[in-house]
Amino acid sequence: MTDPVLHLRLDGYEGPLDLLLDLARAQKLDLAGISIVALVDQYLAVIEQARGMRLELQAEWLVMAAWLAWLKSRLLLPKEEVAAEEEDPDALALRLTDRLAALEQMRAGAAWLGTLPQLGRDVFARGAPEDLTVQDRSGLRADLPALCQAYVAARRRALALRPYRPKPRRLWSVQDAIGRLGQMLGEMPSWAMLQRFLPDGAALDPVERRAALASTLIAGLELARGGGLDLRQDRAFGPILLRRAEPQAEAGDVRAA
Amino acid sequence: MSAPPEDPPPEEPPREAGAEPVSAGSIRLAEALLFASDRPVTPARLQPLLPEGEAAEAVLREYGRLLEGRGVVLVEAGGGFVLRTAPDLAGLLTRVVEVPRRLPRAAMEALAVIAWHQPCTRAEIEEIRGASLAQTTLEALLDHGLVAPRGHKEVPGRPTLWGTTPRFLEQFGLNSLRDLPRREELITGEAPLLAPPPAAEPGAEHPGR
Amino acid sequence: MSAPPEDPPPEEPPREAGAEPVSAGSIRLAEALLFASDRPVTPARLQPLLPEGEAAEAVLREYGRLLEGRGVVLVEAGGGFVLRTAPDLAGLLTRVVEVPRRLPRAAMEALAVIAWHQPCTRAEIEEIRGASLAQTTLEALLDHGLVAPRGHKEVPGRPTLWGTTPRFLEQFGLNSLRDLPRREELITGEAPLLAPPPAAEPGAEHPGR
Repeated sequence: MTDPVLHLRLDGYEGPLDLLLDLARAQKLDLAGISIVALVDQYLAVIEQARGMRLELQAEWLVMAAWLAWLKSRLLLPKEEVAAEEEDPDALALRLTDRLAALEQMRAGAAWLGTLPQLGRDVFARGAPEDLTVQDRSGLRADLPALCQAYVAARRRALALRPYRPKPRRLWSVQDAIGRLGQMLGEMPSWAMLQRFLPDGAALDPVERRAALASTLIAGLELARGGGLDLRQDRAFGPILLRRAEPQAEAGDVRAA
Repeated sequence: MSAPPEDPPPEEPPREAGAEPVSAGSIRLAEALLFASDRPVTPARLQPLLPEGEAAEAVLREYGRLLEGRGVVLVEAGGGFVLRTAPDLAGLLTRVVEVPRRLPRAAMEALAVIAWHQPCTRAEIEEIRGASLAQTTLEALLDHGLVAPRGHKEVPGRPTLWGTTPRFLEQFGLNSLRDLPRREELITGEAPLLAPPPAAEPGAEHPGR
Repeated sequence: MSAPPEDPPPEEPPREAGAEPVSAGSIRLAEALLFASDRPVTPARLQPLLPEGEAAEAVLREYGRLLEGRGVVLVEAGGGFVLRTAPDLAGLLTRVVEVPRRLPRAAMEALAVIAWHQPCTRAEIEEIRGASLAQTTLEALLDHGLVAPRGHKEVPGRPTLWGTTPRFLEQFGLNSLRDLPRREELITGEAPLLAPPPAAEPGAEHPGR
C-alpha cells in the first residue's frame, strides 16, 4: 500500500492546513468562493491514498480528516435538522476559510520577504569593517562601598586564619580555698552560704566559677573534718551553709548531709 | 546601471544639493564613516563631525546619489544609512564570497507570521500555520538573529512573546516595520490566490506604502 | 585632498589605463568585491569574475587611482588589496569609548588595608589581610595613583610606609580620610583583633544574690 511518491508529497506539507490551502487553490481563485464539501472530499481522498504514510504524521492528518467528515455531514443536513446546541456549520466552514486565508496571507508574506534582496545572499555588507572606537581602559571602576566590602573581606580572612589559642584557665585550687575559708570564717558572725567564699567573682567565667565552687566545697569538708567549721544543708540541692565551728557542734550531722 | 565612477576633478567648489549646502569635505567624511562601519550610520553619528551649517542627512543623501550605478550603493535600513554591494552583482560575487544557507520554507513562514503578527506566542504561530513549530525552526531564526523574545503574554503559563529584531530589518533591507506591506495587501482580490510578491527593486518603494 | 567624487556620466566607453583596457563594469565589480571581502583581495581572486582580456591587477590599480583624494583609499596589504579609511580622516572619526576596569580583588583589599591602617608597611598589609601581597598588586595601585610612599618605618630594614593619595580621595568621592567609616563600624559582630576577654556576667542562676 505504501506509495513513495505520495509519501514525499505529504512530507512537503506543513500540516493538514497547508494541504487544504493547496487543494483550495486548485479549486478557485477566491477562497470565499470555494466549495467546502468538494474540499473535504479531496482531502479525504488524499488521506485515503496515503494510508501507508508515516505514523507520526497520521494523528494530526486523521484528526483533521475526522473533523472535516463531520463538518461535511452537518453542511449536507437541512438547516433545521442540525441540533440547536451545535454550532452553525456555515459558521464553522467560514472559520475554516478564514484560517486558510490567514495562512495564505502569511505564505504570501514569506514569499514577499523572499523576494527582497537579502543581506549576505543578494547584497553584501562591509566584509572587513574598521573599528573606529578606541577603548580607554585607564579608568577605574571602584566606589566606597566596594572599598568597605574589601576591607571587611580582608579582615574576615585574616581573623579566620589566626591560630587557635585556648583561653588560659585560672583554676582555684583546694589549697587556695582552704586559705580563703580560714581567712574569711573569722569575719563571718554566723551561717554563710558556700558561694560567699568564692574568690572575687567578677573575673571568673562560668567554667572557672564552677571549678572554684567545687574546690571551696572540698576545702569546707576538709576543714569540717578537722573540726574547724560546721557545714549544714537543710534539704537535697538546698544551699550549703558554713560557719566557724562552735564547741558544742556535732560533726556527725555534717557527714550525713 | 553600470556607469563607471568618474575621476574627481582636482578642485571643486562646495556642491549644492537642493537648498542645503554639502561640501566635498563632508562627503569624504560620510564616505569614510560609511565604509568603516558595518552598522547603519545615523545622521546623528555623522552630524558632530560636520562643519557648522551642514546637515548630516543632506550629506548622506547626496553621497547616496553619487554612488548610483557604482559597485556599492547606499541604502536606508535598520534606522540609518548603510552601504551594500549593488544587488545586480550578487550572482558574480557569490562565486567568490561565502554565502550562508537559505532559510527553509517553514522558517520563512514562521518568520512572516512573527513579522506581521508580532508580538505573538509560539502557539499563535502554530495556530496560523496549522502545523507545529519545530524546535530547529525557531533555533534557526534565533541563530540568524532575526527574532527575539519580547516579554511574556499575561495568560496562564505566561508564554514567551516573539518579535523581529533590528537585524531582521537589516537582513531584508527594510528601514522600519512600517515598510512591510499591510496584511490585507499581501493578497489582492483580482490576483491569484498566491499573489506574486511585488518585484522588489532595492531601494524602490514597496507597494504597501 | 578634498576633491569630491563626481557624478558618473550615464554612458562611457571602456577606460584605457596605460596599455591595458579596464572597463567600467570591471571597476564596479572590483569595488563590490573589495567592499564585501573580509580579507585582502588578490588579483587571482578577482580575475575569474572579469571579462576576457582584462587583467585584475590593472583593474585594481585603476580603481585605486580613482579613489585618490576620497574618504577611503586602496592599500596593498597582506598579499592583496584592501580598502581603508583615508589616514587623515581616521583621527577625526575615531571615538574614544571609556571602559573603566575593576581593580582585582587582591588590589582592592590591599588598598582598603592601606586606607584604614596608613601609614603601614608591606609586611603589615600582609599581616592585616592574612595573605601575601604580590609586587604586581602594589604596582597596580601605584599605577592608578591611589597609594604613595610615606617615608620609612624606623625598624631594621627601614621598610617603606604606604599611604593613600589625594587621587584616592577623588576616586572614592571622599573629602578627607575622616570620611571613611571607622574600622569598628565595619567589623561589628566580629571579635576585635586583640580583644580583652569578655566580662563575666554575674550569674543570675546563683542564689544568694
